[in-house]
Amino acid sequence: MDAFALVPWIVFFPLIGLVINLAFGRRFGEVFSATVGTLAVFSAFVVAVLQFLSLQAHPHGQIVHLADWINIGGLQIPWAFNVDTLSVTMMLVVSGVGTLIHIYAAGYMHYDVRYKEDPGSFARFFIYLNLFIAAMMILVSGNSYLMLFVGWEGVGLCSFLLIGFWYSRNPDGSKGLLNSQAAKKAFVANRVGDFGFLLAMFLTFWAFGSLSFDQVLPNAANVEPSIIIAIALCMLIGVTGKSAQLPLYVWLPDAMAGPTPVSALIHAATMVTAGVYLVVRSAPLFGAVPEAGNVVAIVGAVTALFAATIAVAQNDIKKVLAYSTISQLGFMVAAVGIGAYVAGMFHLVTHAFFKALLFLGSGSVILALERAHHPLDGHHDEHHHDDHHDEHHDDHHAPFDPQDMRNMGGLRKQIPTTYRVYLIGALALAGLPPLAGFFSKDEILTDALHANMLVWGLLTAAAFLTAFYMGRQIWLVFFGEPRTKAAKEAVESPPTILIPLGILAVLSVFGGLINVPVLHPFTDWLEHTLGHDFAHATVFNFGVAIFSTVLALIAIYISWRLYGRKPLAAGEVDPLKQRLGFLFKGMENKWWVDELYDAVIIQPYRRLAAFLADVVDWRFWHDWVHDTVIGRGFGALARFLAEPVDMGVIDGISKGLAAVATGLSRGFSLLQSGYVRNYALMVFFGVVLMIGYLVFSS
Amino acid sequence: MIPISYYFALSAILFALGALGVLIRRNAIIIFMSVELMLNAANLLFVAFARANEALSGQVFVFFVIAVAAAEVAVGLALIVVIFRNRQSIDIDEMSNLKG
Amino acid sequence: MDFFSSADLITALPLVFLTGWACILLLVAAFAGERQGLLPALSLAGLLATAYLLVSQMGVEAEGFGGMFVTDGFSTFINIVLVLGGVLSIALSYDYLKRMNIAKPEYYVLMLFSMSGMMLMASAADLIVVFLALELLSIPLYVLAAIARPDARSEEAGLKYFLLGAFASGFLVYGIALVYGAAGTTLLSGVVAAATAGLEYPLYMVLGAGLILVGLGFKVAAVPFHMWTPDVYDGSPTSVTAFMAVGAKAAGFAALLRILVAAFPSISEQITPVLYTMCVATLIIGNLLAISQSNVKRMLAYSSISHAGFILMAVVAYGNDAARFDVVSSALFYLLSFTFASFGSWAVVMAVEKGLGRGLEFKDYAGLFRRSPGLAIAMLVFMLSFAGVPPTLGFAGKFYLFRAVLEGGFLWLAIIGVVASLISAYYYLRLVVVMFMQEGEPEVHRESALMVTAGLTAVATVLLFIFSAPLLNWASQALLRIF
Amino acid sequence: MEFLLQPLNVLTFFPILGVVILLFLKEQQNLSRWVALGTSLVTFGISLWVLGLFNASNPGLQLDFEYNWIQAAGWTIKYAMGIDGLSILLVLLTTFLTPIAILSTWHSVEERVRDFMVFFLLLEVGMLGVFLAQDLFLFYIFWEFTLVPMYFLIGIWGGAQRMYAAIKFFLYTMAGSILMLLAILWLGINQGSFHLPTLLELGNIPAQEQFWLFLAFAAAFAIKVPMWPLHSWLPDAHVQAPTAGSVILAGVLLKLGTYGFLRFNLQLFPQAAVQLAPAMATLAVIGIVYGAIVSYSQKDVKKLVAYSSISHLGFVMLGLFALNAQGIEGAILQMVNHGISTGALFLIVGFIYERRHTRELSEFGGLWSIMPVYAVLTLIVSLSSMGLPGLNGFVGEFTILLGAWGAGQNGALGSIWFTVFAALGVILAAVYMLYMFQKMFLGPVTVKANEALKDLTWRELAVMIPLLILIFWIGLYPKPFFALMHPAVEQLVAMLQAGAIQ
Repeated sequence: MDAFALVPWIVFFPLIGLVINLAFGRRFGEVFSATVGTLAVFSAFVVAVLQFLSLQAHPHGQIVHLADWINIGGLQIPWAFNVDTLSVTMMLVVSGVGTLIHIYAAGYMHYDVRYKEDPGSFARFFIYLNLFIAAMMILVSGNSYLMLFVGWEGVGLCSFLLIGFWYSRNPDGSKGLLNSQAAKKAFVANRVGDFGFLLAMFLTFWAFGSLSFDQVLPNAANVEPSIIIAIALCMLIGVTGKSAQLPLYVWLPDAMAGPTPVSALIHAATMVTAGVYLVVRSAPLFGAVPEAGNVVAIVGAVTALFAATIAVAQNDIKKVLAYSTISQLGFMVAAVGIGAYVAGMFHLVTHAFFKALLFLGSGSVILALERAHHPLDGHHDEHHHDDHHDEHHDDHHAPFDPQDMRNMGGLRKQIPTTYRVYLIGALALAGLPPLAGFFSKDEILTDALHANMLVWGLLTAAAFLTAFYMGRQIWLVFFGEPRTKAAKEAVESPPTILIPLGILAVLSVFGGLINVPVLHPFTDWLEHTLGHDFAHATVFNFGVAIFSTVLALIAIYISWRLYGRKPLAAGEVDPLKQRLGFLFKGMENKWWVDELYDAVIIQPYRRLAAFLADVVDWRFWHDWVHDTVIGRGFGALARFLAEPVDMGVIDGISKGLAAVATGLSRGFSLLQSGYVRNYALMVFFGVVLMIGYLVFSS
Repeated sequence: MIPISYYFALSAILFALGALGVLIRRNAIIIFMSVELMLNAANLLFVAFARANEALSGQVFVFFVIAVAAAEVAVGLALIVVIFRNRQSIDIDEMSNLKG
Repeated sequence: MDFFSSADLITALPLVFLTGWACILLLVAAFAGERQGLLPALSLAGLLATAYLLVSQMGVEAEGFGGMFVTDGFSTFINIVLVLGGVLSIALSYDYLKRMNIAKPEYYVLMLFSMSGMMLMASAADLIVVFLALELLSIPLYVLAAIARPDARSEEAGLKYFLLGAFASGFLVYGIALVYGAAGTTLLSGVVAAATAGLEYPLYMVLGAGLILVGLGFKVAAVPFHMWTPDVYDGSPTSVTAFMAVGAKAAGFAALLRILVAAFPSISEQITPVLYTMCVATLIIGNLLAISQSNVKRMLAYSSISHAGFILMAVVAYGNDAARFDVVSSALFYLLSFTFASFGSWAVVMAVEKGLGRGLEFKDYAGLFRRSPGLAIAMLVFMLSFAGVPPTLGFAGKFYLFRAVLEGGFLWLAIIGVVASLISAYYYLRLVVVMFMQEGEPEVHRESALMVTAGLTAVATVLLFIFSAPLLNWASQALLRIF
Repeated sequence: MEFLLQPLNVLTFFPILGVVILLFLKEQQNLSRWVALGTSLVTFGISLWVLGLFNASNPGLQLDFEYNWIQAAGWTIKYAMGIDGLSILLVLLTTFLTPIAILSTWHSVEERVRDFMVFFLLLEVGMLGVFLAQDLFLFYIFWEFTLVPMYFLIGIWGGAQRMYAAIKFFLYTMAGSILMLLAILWLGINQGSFHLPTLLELGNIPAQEQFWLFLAFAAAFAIKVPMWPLHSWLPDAHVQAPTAGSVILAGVLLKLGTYGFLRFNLQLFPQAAVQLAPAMATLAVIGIVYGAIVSYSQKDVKKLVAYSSISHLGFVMLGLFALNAQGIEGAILQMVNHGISTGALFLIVGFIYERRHTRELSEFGGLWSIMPVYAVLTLIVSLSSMGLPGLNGFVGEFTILLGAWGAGQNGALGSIWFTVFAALGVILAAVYMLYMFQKMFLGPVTVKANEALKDLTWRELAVMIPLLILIFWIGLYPKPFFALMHPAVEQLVAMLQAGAIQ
């Protein structure tokens, strides 16, 4: 008896949670909302585990048909779930990490909603999170590209909602539009990617006659490679949007406007990896055309390095992590591009652990500072607190940015637990053995070395920078002396926050074991789905491992030289700035990509829209052509007709097609002068004309 | 015998004179007389054609036309008189209140 | 040789009866001037009797008076339309004249005489009879137009109509004389026979036909012979205008159709361009000028010019043998649809008119819907019918008309026609806008005859559209006798 | 009697009963509302009954009947009606939206309520007639007839520029339809019938004639749709019309145009349709992109929504002229979707307009915190309108684009670029919709007058909820909708393919 038939519940449970919270969340308070939300996800996790167990017995999984969806002639797309090792891996990651983050959020949002003066939003947050989990589950479990796309856009929507969660504020907490603009930016950038995905689906359908994985993927060999290349490249556009690769990555850093659990869940661990999942899922397509794979790999590798350079110079603790995420996603994309699907997935999983850990850790840090900066009432008396808080809010909140690392320093003493788990996450990200990141990253580098030296080079450089900026962050945040009062008084977070951190820390330490060299269980696991061609075990390469470890250590050493040996003092300029000069300026300003897009795309589009709407459509087409149609010509004709008879002036041709005809009409009216003799003259003219015609025509 | 076209030319001239009279004169009575001239031009034509076709009908028609003209005179003069009483003028150019 | 036989009289019985009745009423009017209600009642009775005679003549096809007079489906149709118009005119007149203080007994007698002329027009099969009929219908109209004397506008209207009418009939007579010269006869049957046999002076024939067109074009108010129309319509008492607008037009077109179809098919090549030039000019000028009117009466006057243009569209194709059937019947049908909407709209105008020449501006109609929804809705129906929007008789009329035009092969003319009807929709809608969408306090005279006329014609305009088959059938069977 | 008992006649003319009752009422406002609502609900019920009688597996006309109406002067004009897979959804849409629109007027129309309801019910008669008529003459009558009530709805109950808008609406639409009238006449004269099934049976209209006839019909329909560049009446009409008028205008009246293309242009002139498909698709795609760009720059919410209609209907047109099953079925579904989503958007605009008496985007901002329910509904509807998967708009757009792509690869369109540019419209839709949403609901509250706004009332929710249900239903399980139209569309596509071969 296997549990495959239960798979729709991974979507239904979060939806049920959503509905309950929608109906009762506000009424029954925070504990209720948080419990319902978390239980919903946890139930989904349980279902995912059941799937996992069932797969042990039937490793090839099953397609579970739920209902028909779109049926038009040859276009048959059902709501069907695909349970196989690949999708279950994603389910486990999403629901597992998701559950932890829900727990974390219960603690974190308790504070956040109060700092943002909107306690009623607590339930709303869990509604969104559950919606996200549902959409993400559809994404990973759907058996067709279209169903994947449903989830794909659904998570995009949730991302929009959650980035704009504090829609009336700026990222620094002040009132403003910036958060909502970041949300919009994310949605639109994703839509650009979706455009590519859509085209890919059209191509796929008309080439394969279906959009279901089980009908498309096995037939890749039967379709012309040029079409597959086109499909792959269009998909790549989608991937760059969702997984924040060049050139569409720009939304992800801004997405940090969302509450920190969101950054962890959506913008680090799960949603942004959807692009990687898509490529892995489409392995037979990408595998059939290595040219396309190369493009993917180069995009990934360049992104990895590019984002890493920016991460080096950021001062916002979450921005560093955001660029790091882009960079790590670059690793994964590069991996799947060169055909190292297992390595990519492996890194996806470990990254989910340690990056979630880092984000949540950063959230804990931020919260620690925030609570120190303007403490809520010690007894958690909400009402009392709110009054108190409101009064003093504006005057000492606005100028303080709890996310700026320059406001931190020396936190390891104030928040030791957070410090420890954060350090684990950082080292895992830096790729130091034997943490999870080491194994997965090493596998990618090893595969890259075999496949494409350029990719390997770029990734290695990126890995070097990764270790450097993580080192920099650790030194800046946790070492040295507190640079602000808030940092000095920082408060350790409550257990709801620390427990998930602890679990994630454990996973970040031991996560590497799932595909430990020699045994590589993960490779075998995925082989059931991907087949031997696309899931071959990578032989552990000591050379690569040692080289990258040494590089990471060197990078950490450099970071210590710069930031650790002589800690940054309050108000001091970043030491790297003097050394790198213009280069640093570029990194600090994100290479001016946002400005470039603004100048090249956004502003021109705005102007085009204004031009079309105002000038072309309204003033030209609506007013001029329609209301003045042939306009002046009509009027002129009227005047011409009027003048020989009467030199009178037509009272100005007023606006409007109507008025034009009126003008002409007035012209004729002047003929109607009231003089009998004029009328007779007209008759006479008519007669003369007619007789003239008749005589000459006869 | 005088060719028919001579009659036609004469009647056409008369007709044109009548028409021009209508166009040029301002006195209602003279205009009206000009109209009579036009009718008489037609009468001339009727008679001439009757003669040319050696049929009597054309000559009969003339009587019809004359009778109708007389009826018109009766009504027309009555109208003119009424208007003259009212305005002390029968200059038709003064009657241009209705226009547009 | 008898001048005429009793058979001739029977052929012309309705006409003879009506004329005789008019003569009797003239005497009654002379002696019973005090009793105002008497004459309209007697006139109505006479018209109803005429209507009865006409109905009993349906299906009869005969000629009399040596071929100068014809009774056929065509004439019967036109005559019934005319009598219908006469009945409506008298119904509209009674209260109106009293209200305007211009009730005069001779009014009704003149109307009946004019109607005799109109009916004669429809039956005339000889050019001289056409001339006589034209004068018979016109001369009473001249008087009617001026009947509100000493009102200056009415007098002016009468004199203008008279002078220009006389001027135009000068052309008509001259044209008849030319045709007579060419064909040696004025009988339509004789003209067509002569044309078939070959003419000595074909130019006379063509010129004559052209001049006849001028005379009739004047009556139906075709451009450029239309210029009297707005002034006369405007200056005359509205009840006269209503009578004139339908009666004179119907009679004029009756004669035009009969003469063209029966006598001049052979010169259609020369005449058709004249016709379509006139037609296009009429459509354009009528519609364009209607747009700029601020006076409803004048707007309706111009609109009636444009409708003359529409009917001319049908006439244009008269030379096409295949289409001739539809030419005649579609013109008749259009006339009928025009009759209903025209009388109805004049009834509304009269209900809103404050005094002679006052209360006719668009702004006087503001808020009519609020004040008197029935009248406003009736007016809406008429405007839609004029504009040719379903579900009104006007739409059926246009539909049939355009079909005749297309059958005749004049696609371009049909396109001009539809564009013209589009332009016309604009000014009709303007009135609707004023009535329904602007605020105002119009003065409404709810005289029962007006209300009933407006209501009945409105209902008829819609219902006769929905059940238009019998009407269409009738129109299509109203065959014109071809010699 | 037999005539009156025909289901389709009952359906079409039932609202007349309400009109008659209303005419006997005086100034009893509430009673007028209830009578109108009741009538429209019963009409909806009748349409469900018709749905029950409808056999979805039959591709042909059903419940059809014909009477000789005007058989005179060489005409045979039939009173013929029928329903098939192409029209049934639109009929249901009409009867569904009318009560909703009436309900939405409860407090927004306070003047001359009775007259408003009379015109509204008459409008419903006209719209149903258009969808059901199977004789060109009858069709034309209903077609023109719909103008009149709408003209009054705009002209009497509209905004400041209402008279201008009303006249423009009327004349613009009439301008197109008179050309169609000539084409109808041409068919009547040359084919000897106005009866659509008879005409279809006869077929054999020469290609050259088909071309011109197609254009003449297209003139009427393209204005109604409206296709770029004939859309200039739309912003005026929408902005000036009262809310319920806009709902019906966007929801149903614009569909008359697309339906006309489907029913007449594609069926009667298949060769011309194949020949002109790229041209029509070009206009459609320009409309998609143009409408989307122009929407983005609007300052008035209602105008923004109005322009978005141009974009959406561009999709419908593209789908129709893909001339394959996916495209056409998507287009039909998208007609319904647009009716629901845009109808809902206009309602939403109406709600805020009733409260604030302005529609300027700059007057809003941060409404989410003040009117959360309203905000959520708006969000859902906006997402549906921009085609978020799982909601109705996506199913339509996706199938249309998929069909158009197929037609581009090996079908009537001949180029995939149509689809590529049309798909760009999907991005742009997100841009203007989110722009609107952001301006209205996100950010801090900037205008004092907004702070006291009340969230939606129960009545307003009752108006929106049926629409929301459909938004989700069609998005998640459109199968029943496709099932209704599928056989008819298959038949049509087969006919078009035959036409293309000739």
